[in-house]
Amino acid sequence: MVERVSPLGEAFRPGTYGNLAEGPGVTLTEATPAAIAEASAFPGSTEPLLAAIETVTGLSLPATPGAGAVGDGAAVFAIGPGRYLVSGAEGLSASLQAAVALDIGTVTDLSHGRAALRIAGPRAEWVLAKLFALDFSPAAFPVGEGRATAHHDVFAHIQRTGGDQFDIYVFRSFARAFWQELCAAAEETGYEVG
Amino acid sequence: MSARRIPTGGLIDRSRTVPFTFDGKAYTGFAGDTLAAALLANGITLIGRSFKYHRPRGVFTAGVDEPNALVTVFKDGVREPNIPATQIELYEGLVAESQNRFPSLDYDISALNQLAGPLFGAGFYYKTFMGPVVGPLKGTRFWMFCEHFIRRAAGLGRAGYDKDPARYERMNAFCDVLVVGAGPAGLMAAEAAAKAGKRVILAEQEPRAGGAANWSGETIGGKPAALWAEAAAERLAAMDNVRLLTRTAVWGYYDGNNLAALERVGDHLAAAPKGAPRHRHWSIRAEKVVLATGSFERPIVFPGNDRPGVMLAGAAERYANQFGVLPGEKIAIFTNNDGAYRAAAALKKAGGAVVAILDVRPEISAAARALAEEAGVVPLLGHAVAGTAGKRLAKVLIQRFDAATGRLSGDVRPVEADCLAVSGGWSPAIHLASQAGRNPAWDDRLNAFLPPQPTQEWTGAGAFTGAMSTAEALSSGRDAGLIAAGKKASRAKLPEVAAPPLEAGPAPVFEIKAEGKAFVDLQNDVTADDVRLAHREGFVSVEHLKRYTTLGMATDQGKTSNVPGLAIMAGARGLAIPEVGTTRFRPPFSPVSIGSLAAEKHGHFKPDRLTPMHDWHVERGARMMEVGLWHRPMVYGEAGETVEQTYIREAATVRASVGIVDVSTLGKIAVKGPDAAEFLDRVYTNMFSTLAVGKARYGLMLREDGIALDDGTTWRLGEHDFLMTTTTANAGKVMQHLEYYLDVVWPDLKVHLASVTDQWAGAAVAGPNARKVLEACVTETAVDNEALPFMGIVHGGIAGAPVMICRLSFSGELAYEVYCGAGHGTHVWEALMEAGEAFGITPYGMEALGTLRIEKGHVTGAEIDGRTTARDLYLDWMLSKKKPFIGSALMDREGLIDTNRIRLVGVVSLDGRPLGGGAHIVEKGSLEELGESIGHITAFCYSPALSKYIGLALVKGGKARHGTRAFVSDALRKRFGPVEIVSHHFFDPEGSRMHG
Amino acid sequence: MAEYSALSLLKNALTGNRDWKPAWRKPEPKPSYDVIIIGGGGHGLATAYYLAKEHGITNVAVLEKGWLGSGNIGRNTTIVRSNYLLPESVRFYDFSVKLWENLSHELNYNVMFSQRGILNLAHSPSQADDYIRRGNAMCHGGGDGVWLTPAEIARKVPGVDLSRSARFPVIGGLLQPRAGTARHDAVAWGYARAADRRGVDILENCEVTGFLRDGEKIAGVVTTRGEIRAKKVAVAVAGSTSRLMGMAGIDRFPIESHVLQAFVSEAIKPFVDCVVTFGGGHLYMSQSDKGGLVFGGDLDGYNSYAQRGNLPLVEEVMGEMVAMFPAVARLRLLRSWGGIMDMSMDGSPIITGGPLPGMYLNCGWCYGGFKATPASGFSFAWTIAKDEPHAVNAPFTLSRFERGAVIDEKGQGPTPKLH
Amino acid sequence: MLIPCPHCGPRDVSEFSYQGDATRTRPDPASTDMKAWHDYVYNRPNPAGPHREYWQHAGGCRVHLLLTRDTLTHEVQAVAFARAGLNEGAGKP
Repeated sequence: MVERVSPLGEAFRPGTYGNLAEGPGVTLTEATPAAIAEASAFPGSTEPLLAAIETVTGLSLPATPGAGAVGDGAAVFAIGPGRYLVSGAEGLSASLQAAVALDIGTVTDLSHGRAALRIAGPRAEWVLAKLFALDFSPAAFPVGEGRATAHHDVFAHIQRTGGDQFDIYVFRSFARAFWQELCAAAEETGYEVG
Repeated sequence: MSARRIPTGGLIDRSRTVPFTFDGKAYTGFAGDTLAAALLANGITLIGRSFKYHRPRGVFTAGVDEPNALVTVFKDGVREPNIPATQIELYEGLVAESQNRFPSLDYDISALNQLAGPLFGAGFYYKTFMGPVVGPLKGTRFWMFCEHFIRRAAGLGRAGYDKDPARYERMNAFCDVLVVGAGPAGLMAAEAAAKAGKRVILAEQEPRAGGAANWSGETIGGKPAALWAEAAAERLAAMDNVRLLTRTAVWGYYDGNNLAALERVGDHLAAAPKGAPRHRHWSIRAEKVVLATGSFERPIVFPGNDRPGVMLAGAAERYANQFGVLPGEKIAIFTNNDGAYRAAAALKKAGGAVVAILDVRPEISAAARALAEEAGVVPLLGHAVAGTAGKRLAKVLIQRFDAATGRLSGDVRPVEADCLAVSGGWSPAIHLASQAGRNPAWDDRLNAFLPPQPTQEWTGAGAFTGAMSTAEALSSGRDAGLIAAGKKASRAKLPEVAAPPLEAGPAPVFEIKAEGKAFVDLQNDVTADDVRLAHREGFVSVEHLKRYTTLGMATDQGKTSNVPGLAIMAGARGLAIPEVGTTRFRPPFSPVSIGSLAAEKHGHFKPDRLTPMHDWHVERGARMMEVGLWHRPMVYGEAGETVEQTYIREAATVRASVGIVDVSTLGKIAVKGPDAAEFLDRVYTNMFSTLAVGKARYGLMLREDGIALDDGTTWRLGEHDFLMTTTTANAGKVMQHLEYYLDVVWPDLKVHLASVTDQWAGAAVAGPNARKVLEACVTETAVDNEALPFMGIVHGGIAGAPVMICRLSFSGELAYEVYCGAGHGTHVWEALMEAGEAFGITPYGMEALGTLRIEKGHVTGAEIDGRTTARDLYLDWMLSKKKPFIGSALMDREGLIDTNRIRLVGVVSLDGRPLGGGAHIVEKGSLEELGESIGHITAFCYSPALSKYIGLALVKGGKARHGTRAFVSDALRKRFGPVEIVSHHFFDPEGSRMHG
Repeated sequence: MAEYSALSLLKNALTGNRDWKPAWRKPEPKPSYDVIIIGGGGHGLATAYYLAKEHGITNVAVLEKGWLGSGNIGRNTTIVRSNYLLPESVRFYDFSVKLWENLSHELNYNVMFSQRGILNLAHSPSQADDYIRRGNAMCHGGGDGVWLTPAEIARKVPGVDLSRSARFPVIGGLLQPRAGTARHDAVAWGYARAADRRGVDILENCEVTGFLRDGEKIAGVVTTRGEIRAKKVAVAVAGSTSRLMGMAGIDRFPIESHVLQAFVSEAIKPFVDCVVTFGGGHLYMSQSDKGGLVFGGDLDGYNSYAQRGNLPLVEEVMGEMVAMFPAVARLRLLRSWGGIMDMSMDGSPIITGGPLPGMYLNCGWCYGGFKATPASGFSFAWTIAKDEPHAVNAPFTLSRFERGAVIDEKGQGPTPKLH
Repeated sequence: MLIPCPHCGPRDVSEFSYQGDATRTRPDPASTDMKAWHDYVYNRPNPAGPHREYWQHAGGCRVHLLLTRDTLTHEVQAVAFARAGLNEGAGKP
């Protein structure tokens, strides 16, 4: 299989940057799930769709807005009513497609279409708050949950994948611009790329 | 230090001397000073010149309400005009300059304007400068001649043209309770809400919390009030659920309890820390808000009230108590209320000589009397200031005054003074509360407007509500904090306040009428007589007053002038103040840097959108162009080539052999589900349910009003699985259009849409050798005519990457669109280039792409411009008669089928010269005498296939003009010449090449 | 009433400015008029003036619910231009510019029309083509348009970001030299004073609450100051058209009311001479005679009667400001306000007799009402007086939507927020 | 202004795209009643007060919402998914 090229190009430069007076406040990386897919249920079919997702990924989650789950090598979260962004192993879309019946919903492969950027560290909430009008506090945005939002023209699907870690899925064509935006926002706290 | 600096006391740090310059001269102050305080300490009282009359002006207040002492600050290599010296914290190396003066602050030529003062009354512009009706200065010329000089005289500071190098950021914040103002009331509110477990933000525009506690001279809980406030702020700062933001002015109260605030992060520092913004724009979403914004002292209007040395009493007190600066050596006090007596005592205590207290009231409270005694002076009751003298204040002219009649009487007596501290009462700072819409309520006791009933989720506390004493501030603050936290008011004991029991309400005296210019709006030079002139001329409503005189329109937003202005108008009209009305306050409460609102957009306005092959294009020397947010290659120029030469070479290579173009930017929408085919039948003018799996079809969409919306090909990848392509420009618009119909109009259809624009890299390989290129690199599928006929789709691989290939043509050549996963884009592209090397394959850009499509007469956004119909573009063959579709009901209205509409044609330049996009077409005329336009050119190129300049055009009558002569008429580019109108299908109209 | 002139200013200055008289009378309503004009904004007042001056119809009342000029005439960004694309628009707005050029003389009131020019910056070849098409349409329609190169722009408008590294580099600009700015309030006051001097009654604080009818025909209005009858009732209440139509029993109409925000910076010394628009988004900016930068951008984008906008649009507009003039990041926003736009379905106005017998309607001005004030008043007065449209307003009918003969400058179709 | 999206919770208006009047009903696709079509495409109630309108949460879950919002105060009085099928079983955000 041919390797997927990162959309970040030379904008991805490992090292430490910005104000490092108190050490880097965040670490920025590119999470590279083997596959990304959107699975969507027709109205009234969310439960069977979630069952199919569980069959494929082993992750179960309630049919509530914003719900999500993170597991070993897979993650899933709601991005709209009955709509889920799933990341996981190679062949994910085909497996999901096989598990979702025609009248339940649809599956669309987005492995190339989205880039997943990861921000982690004690100042992650602060840096993200510069870019998104979302309440990133743990009470409002618990681990595993997901949100669909936008930074100006850049759509973003965000999942909290750890206590101070977030994965941000953006359209591939915007990934480099958004990465640069993220780096700029993190200069104040200092950041490490790696 | 100068004599004006009090030896001890204040909240300044005397261990840190801070050097700065003003008008090029070096001075020093202390850390904790404002520029205004430091200038006063250095004996500088003349700081600026006024807007209209260029009168000398000094410091009038100590805060955000400052109308006079505006300066330009030089920092980061750029200039920042119009900053109140009262708002500038001293930092090492601060460079400030006075404004609106020439040649110098002391001797300003434009001060001569004053001599013609009576001519320059309110509205004088409207009555003159119309100029002669005939002759060289008729029309608007005379006015524009005069205006040139007026504009140069107006304005305050000068802005630079250099890019502001500063960094600005936006911050989104969420909290349970936002407390605005960290005076005693705000501190109490924040602590009460925080102790109840709420997430609290406390915002204070000054550098330190405490508000009036910092200069009141009172004690709270047995401690000096300033220390009490400091301790309270420290307690709050230590709490995890509290964010204390100082230097942060909340300036806008928007819908949904969304408040906007400006944090001045770096203004007080000589150099900002790495990565830190100069300003941070906070957008705060609060469940509840506590407004504890305090109040503004207002002046009394009297002749000569603008002389440097005249200032608000509270400001004088603040300079003494907070900054350790005496604003004058011989200080007179003029008041209509008790508050100024506390200032008098403070100034005396600080070492000043209080030479007189003039009070318009016939009687005063015992507490006031006691303070006068402390100040060492017997107040002159029933007295007023009738005038002042000196360039800088030297004398105060006093006279007996009857507050009941408003009349002066008796002899005018001069009192020598270099500072006159004035108090005309206090106005609650209701700006934020009133932004939401309702009118404030007038209070007869305070002679001030109180906040309106809330339209949003806020509670008020402290002086903002009209509760003027510190004890009231503490209790109302705590109550407001508890209410905001959803708790009941507390009865627990509050810290004890030691303060003189002063009466808060002033006598209703707003103006002392006497000879001379008495200023209401100091910054805009609006006088009391201007207000009366406005009245005389019928501009009597508040809004007319404001607009006619410019009262309250200056950078201080009328904080000191609003109520006095209204009062004078009320007097002229014989009405009570609330009957005259009040100005509605709008955002911002105080001026906000434009950079902070642009935030991260300053420096890079919009995100760049890049195709998967972007780096390849750039490395190959492509000249890139902006198409929406995308960057696309315009031409792949070689050394010494012009753009025209390049695109001609590229296009010619495609026609002769083969070329490749990046089409990844085309909008791509996955349309899936059991009803997908039915859905497409409804949204496209032509049929898609009849399309076979593995085939593509060109489709056209209309808007509901029958106008063309977009076109593109849609591929049937499976029975219930379509891939729709849209034009690059309309991708988002079409997606929204489709989503609207699914959600709103046809909710029963089982169809899902997903944007897959970014999933696929696309390369169009076009030219007679295109198939050979594919044959050289495509695996796992045949690409011959049988396996891959026109509009067919196959799946295979290129260099190990899976690809999907559709045979379709925009260029009119044998052509294929090769799609692969975006992450494989460059890999596949390079493999195609390598396979094409033997055929001399050329990458081509937008210019050649445009050339090829013009030669074919294919339409794009220049023709589908939101005004054209399918018929206008001769696409009526695509309008199915077998089914209704979006737009079918209205597309045949008379206006849309009128034969005189502009319709698509081709044009050929007959003089061998280029045409031009946007040039018009005329039947006759010349550049000197422009003819009547019958249409315009939408796109043009030099056609290598035809060896001529050709273009597409929309021309009245369309086809009916084929074969006729006309002229291209391009007045803007001075181009006029003959053209022939022809069919828009210039090249290979039968399509034999793409079907071959 | 005395003429305004330099001499009268001087004379009054010498007598303490005590003899100035109200700019217009404050009469009591008469029981009936020949024509009632609802709406004391620019268009209503201009209509009254031209009815009196051009057609000798002086028994006219202008009814204003609040203070005179409290609507969009006092809330706009004061731009006067005729840089339009479609021939109907070019003809109408150029006629307006011609009236503007002599307006101060005509009204004996300096409306400060200053022909400083308007420059539309173009940032892509297709945008340049659009602007050139527009410029040529202006020239072919009898107006003026000039294409400027970046070097010429640099000389005319210092401070514009002309760098290649700009996100949307400027590749040229369309200049209309005869365009400019005027003092918006002065236009209302000037027309009011001139109409008043010809006998028109201007009735402030007189809100219309209903219509009087003779059978089918509109025969007058019910107001907060009593019933007033009239042979003809004209409506010029942009922003509130639907409300007035509702009172007349028309509950659906091709208008949406949207909020548009406008902004002004602190006053600075001359910074920019002409009006400049940014093509990388939607922004227009000029500098007032007082020194403030006056600017605005898009609509907030939702139906509103609140005369108050929201924060996202503020941020968007400021982003465009600094993209166009990077130096202004250092300047400060001083005031913002909102006006209610009468957004029509094709972005063009409606000036017509009807829609009910006895009624005349002037509405749908979208963003563009201020510049149109003289031509709107002139052609509306013509339509009222002669019961037929003037040549310049003939295409701006209400029936054009039904007929599919829309005048859609932006090509956005029946989506008002996009016009 | 905040819009309480039933899926995403209250979000800033900047995430939403206004889709206008929600009181209109599209005529039957095959209808040739031009008056009905004209009314649907061009005419709006445009009330000063409560207004039924569509908003798409374009910068969020992409779903169209049906709002009742007061055009005088901007207060959102009611909200639901435009597609009725989504409202059944929709949880609290």
